[in-house]
Amino acid sequence: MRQRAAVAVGGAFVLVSALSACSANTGGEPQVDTGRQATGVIATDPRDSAGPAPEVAGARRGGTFTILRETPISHLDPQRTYSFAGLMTVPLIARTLTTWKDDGEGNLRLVGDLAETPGRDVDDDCKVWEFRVRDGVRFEDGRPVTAREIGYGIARSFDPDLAGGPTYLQEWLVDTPQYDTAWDFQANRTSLPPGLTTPDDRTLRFEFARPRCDLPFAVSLPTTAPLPSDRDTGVDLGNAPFSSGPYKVTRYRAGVEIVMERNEHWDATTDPVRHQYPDRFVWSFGPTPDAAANRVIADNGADQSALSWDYVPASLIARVAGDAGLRARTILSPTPSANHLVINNARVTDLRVRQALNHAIDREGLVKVLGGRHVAVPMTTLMPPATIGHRTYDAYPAGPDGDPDKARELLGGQRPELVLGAADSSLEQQVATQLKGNLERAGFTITIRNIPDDAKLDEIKKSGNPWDLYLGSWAADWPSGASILPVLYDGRTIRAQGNSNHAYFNDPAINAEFDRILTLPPTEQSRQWAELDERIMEEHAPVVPLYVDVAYLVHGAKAGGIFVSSVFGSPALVDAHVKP
Amino acid sequence: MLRFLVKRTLSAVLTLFAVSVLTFLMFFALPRDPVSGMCPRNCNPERLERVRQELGLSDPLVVQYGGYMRGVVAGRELGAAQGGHCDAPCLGWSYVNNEAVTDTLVRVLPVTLSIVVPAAVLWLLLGMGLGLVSALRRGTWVDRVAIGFSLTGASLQLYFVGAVLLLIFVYTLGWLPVPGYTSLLDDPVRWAGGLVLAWLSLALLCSANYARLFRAQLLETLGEDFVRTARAKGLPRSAVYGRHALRAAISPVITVAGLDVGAALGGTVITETTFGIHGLGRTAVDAVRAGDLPTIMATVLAAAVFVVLANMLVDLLYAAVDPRVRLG
Amino acid sequence: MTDGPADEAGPLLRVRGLTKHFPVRGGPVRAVDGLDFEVRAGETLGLVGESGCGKSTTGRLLVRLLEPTGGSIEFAGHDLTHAGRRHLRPLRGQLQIIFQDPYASLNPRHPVGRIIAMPLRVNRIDPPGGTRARVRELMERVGLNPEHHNRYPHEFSGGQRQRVGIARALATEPRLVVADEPVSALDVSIQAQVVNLLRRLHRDLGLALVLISHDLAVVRHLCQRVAVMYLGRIVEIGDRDDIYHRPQHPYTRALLAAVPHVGQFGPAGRLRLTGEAPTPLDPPSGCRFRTRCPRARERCAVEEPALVRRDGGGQATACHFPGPDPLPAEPVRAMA
Amino acid sequence: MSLSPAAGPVPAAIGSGGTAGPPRDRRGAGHSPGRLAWLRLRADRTALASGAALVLFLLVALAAPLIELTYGIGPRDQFQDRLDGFGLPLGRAGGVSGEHFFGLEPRLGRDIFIRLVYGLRTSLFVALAAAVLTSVIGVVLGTLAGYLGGWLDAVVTWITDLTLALPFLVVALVLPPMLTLRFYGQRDTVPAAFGVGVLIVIFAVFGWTGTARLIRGQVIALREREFVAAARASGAGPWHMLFRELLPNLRAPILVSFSLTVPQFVTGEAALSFIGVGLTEETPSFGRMIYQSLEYLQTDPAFVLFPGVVIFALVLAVNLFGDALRDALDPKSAG
Repeated sequence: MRQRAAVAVGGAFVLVSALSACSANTGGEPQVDTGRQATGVIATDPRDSAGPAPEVAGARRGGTFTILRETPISHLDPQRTYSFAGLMTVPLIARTLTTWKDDGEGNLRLVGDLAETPGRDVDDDCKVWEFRVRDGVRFEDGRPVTAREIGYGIARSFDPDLAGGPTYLQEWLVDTPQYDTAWDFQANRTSLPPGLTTPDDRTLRFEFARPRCDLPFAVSLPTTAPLPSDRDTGVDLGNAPFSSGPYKVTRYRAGVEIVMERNEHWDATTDPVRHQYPDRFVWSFGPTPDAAANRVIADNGADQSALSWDYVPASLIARVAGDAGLRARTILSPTPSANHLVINNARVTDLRVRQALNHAIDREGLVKVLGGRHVAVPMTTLMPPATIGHRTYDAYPAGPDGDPDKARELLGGQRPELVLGAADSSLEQQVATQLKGNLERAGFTITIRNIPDDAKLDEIKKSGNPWDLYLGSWAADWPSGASILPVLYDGRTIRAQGNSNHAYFNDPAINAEFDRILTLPPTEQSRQWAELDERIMEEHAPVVPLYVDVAYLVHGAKAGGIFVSSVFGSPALVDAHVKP
Repeated sequence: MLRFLVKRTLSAVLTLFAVSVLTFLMFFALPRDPVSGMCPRNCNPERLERVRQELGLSDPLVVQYGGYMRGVVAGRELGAAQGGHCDAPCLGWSYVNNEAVTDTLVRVLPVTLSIVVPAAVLWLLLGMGLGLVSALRRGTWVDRVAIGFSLTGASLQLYFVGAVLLLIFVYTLGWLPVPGYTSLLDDPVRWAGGLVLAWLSLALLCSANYARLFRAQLLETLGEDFVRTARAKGLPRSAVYGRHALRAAISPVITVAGLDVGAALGGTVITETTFGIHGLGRTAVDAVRAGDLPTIMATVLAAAVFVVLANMLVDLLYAAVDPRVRLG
Repeated sequence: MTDGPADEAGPLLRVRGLTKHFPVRGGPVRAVDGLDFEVRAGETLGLVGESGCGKSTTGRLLVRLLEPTGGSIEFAGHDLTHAGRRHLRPLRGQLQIIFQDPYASLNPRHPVGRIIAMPLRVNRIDPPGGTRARVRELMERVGLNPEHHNRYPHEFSGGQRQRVGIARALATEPRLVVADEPVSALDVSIQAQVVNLLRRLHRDLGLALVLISHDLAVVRHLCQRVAVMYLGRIVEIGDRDDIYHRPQHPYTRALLAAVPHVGQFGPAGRLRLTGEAPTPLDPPSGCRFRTRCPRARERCAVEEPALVRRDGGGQATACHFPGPDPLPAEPVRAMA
Repeated sequence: MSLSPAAGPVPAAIGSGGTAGPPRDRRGAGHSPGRLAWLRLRADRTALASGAALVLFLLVALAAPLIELTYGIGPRDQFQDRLDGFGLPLGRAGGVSGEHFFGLEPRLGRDIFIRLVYGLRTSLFVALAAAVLTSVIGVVLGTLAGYLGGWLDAVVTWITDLTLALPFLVVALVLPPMLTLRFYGQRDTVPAAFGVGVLIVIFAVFGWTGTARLIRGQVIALREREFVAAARASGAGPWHMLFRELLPNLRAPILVSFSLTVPQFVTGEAALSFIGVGLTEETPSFGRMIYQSLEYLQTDPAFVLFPGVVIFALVLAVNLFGDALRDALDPKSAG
């Protein structure tokens, strides 16, 4: 009758032949910078905190810098922001008590931002801290920033309606996790929370019940962004923030676009880290990481001065890394984001089983599942290499692809049946499949149980959750062991839900160590954290360290000054500029 | 006619009511705490409880549903964390998007309309054109190619075609701008440029059904007596096809088109995902993932309104085109 | 009212005041509006009239495909008027119908053998000698090759299909068959064959037949008695010869006049029907024919004529001014 | 195009069969209309070719375990040692070799050929089962609504409208986790069959409207036909009416709507995977494979090509065969 089939099939081949350019892959190993550690220190010399920031070589003023990202930034309200995108963006529109001087190579220095220095430990017991506010910092309407506006910013972070941001300061000031009931912001709008005082316009004083030696780090978070109380628009502030930084929001279309233009009241001489190179920053939301990367690679029109915010998708890495012409437009850098196979210690109580798990894991294969060394670098420690004072060790040396025989030997003939709870996202399913494969090779019986992606974190944060294993990751809010080990492994913090101690690990001796180290001055802590890291792994093996995330970014030919923040592993915008 | 309209409207309202109730129930049947989607990242049990109180989640479902519906009709007062007073039609406050859901809808509806309406025009033109050509040249190679083309189109997947087209025309050749949405009012050229790939892929895939349907209808009507009579009377070919056959063959096409467009307006998730354009469909999916009940309700209801309206419109058009149909 | 000579067992079919209104918007359509007639066993009654006059509705009412709005139908002493399926069941076999469209009336998916056997099957009748034999016999009787029982309707011509329809109607040995325009869809050459078949069956099997047709020639050929319908009512009923030779109602006369070969029997060539019949949705007051009647008087608009027997014969007419003679006075057009 | 299978076309072009009056065949025994359609189908080369392809697909799907046995590689076996540092397969054209006919998947290094074989099995099973369920629901509701009419018709029509207006995606997103939790403990293995079953149910619940509409229209048309009146006049009961008189005449539209829904469900499964719902990683399926492969359009085109071509060929074969079937059943629309 008809030859429809022939016509149709013909059409199909035209289509597919366009795709099938093939040449043999002989597998050249990609060259990746392995983990390096942050040399972070708190700048004691006030000159480190002085502005202006050194000029970026080759940078010029002008142009529009575009940032492509799939999902919108959840909050631009400094007191509410906590996402990486928010933490990296807010510095453009808000200043904080302290901030990080970062070269993107791991050379970190905590300097004063609104404060002249990164704080003063008044009694050398970490309980009373004073910050002297810098002179000459102004809001976008020209009025000066004083201790009062900084205090108000911290106070409004207690407002339960404005939840979402970090909670360190709040919890430390009132010494309880239930800070919003301990001090009611809405009933005390004109006062400051207990423990926080402004002896004068240029002094901010914190008094804590317990030693809080990490305070200089904690006040680098945007909780300390200043706000005049008459400019507080509540939940709407996120759509129209009131700027104290080099840029101010001039256009906000929720979920679609944010445009920031220069704030003429920002004074470069007061700022140790920020610049004001581009005329404007434009955040454009919507394109998938795939689309964004492809756009930036194509390098057409406005995309020439654009950055694809999300990392290059694993599937495109071979293409990007294999293109010598793109090398100048990519940034490859390890991040402080650490990933573990978390063992539920409340369920898997046999140390030898946990050790066997550590021996069995094939990290090399895992990295392949993730997309190679441009995505992940294997790790054998609890803390990521980017942590201050980090020391590399391998408590259970099993080679790059695991040692199933050693694991079998530790198991001594038993065949533990373990349930691996995994989010139902495509990637985590594949990771779980790979883990299941190499654990079963070592004599485990693994059941993968899917958990809805968006519910997984809530579920594993519940103590008494029913799974034996799950994937967990932790990105610290500052690169100190204090914001990693006690947070993740202090068994006394375990509650019914909302736990960060996903491993439900609890050991009195280790807990005592936490208390001891936490009272030491930050500079002395780092070495001790590294030692404790190794001790925990050797004595208890509460998790299987897997890998740290690697940031792999691509940007347009005219986008300059982008580096990966050594603190958060995301692109930093303070040096961003548009090349001519 | 009036009676028909009243009856049809009543049934439509009943449908929308049922959809809203089912969505509401479905959401609460989810095996997860609805609050966790609305509460920000670092929530402790006490704060969860507060959010629950604020959202009235401990009230009986009927009360919650009533409150929601009252808000839609008359507006209502929400807590300070939800932006305070909310004018009618109040669709609630989205914690996830940090905005009133009405604003979300106002933002995404033009996007979906911009994708679907021109695409529908294209796919109808293409489909009916192909159908007409193959019916007129029935049995010839033209017919074979047209039908082969449309069957191939129907067998392709949008995400597949979209990905290939993107790679070729946008990333490699750079002939087309990157897909995206610009308001038609702001810049018509950019509007069209950003959506043209979506239109083309939709048209390519959807026209197949119309080509086949229209061809079959034409062949059927061309075989009918009145067309033969008209030709015997010596009316020119074009007049016969134009005046008689086309009109008779068009009503089933209208039916299918109406239903398709109605459904597509409810969200073209695949298209939106493929081309990275955030319209109603993507918003709905994101809302379900985030457990954002107010946004789920709004997107589902908006989609249902489109489907129901399209259904009604089809019935009316059908009666207009085909006088044999009585509205009863 | 109408009768033939009384039968001691009473008539096979007795219809009284039969009414069928179809509800539509704008009021009921009075498709059939008070029919009275009887059919005796073995008798053939023709039901004639223009299309739309309610003949077919009457046929469907008789076999209870439709439920009457009013009146009564009595068949072989049983009241069928509102009988449910269960009550009808034992009577179904005795009361069958032949349809007009030989294409639509046969299930295209069944071989004709099964179609013919269908009434036996649904009534669970096991004829002597078995169903197969019965089907062969029926096919032979209606003039079909019994070897073709495995063939499908689309493999037969229109006339043959109508024979299948007739065979189906005969399967249960009915006492009364309603034939609804049985030949009007057929070619003229085939029509005669089928008419003759019906005539032969009537004679051989002693069937009572209600023949519904607009074709006066067919009716004259087959029927002993004839009823003329206009707008849902019987306007004249009587023996064939009376109706054809001595029509009393102006409508009957006009009908006859319209048919050349039949018209020659009628005396009045000058009566012509003009215009369309009024809609049964809103029939004219009084005599329904008055709007087209050349004899209409004022009285016709006011008073509805009853069907009355003339001169004690079998012929009854519903007309205020019946008869072939010219009217005494000038016709006055009633209001339209 | 919308994802909802309910939004499929209403095949208005289908005659109820039989009335078309094909050339009368006077020779030999009777040819039923079905047999005539079969003869026409056999004379149609497109139908033969696509039909043969479909049979082949079905055989492959049925024989999957046998193929695995001969091939020596299972759908879950990982060959990560044959991937390069980026997780991409070594060798030519995505690792095609005598051992791995279609090469390897990136990341996990599973064999594409055997996963396609099992994926075919899953997809065909889902599509066929859902299409059967859809047809049953559609035919039952459509017939009841069309034949009995009245309030039942009104109710069925309203439910049809409601189903069209219901959010397919939201249900597809919400239902699987809900049902999983309902039937399985949090540590229980959820068998792959459960996910497949849920998917089938979702498709059936949303897919029946087209069939029901079509059947309802056909039944209403048939109800007025005189052979139905003849059966009624003979005292036929509802059982006889439905199964002896109506259903045999509905075979053609049922077959056609079946042939239209099958490809919808094959692609529906893929589309659901594309937005991140659907089957789990452990169940090999076309949808997941294609969804995962699309990203590799630039870096491993072979990975996109093999599943893409197979699903395209499958859907095209079903479409071609369905089209030919329609022509065979309703010769009026034939060229």
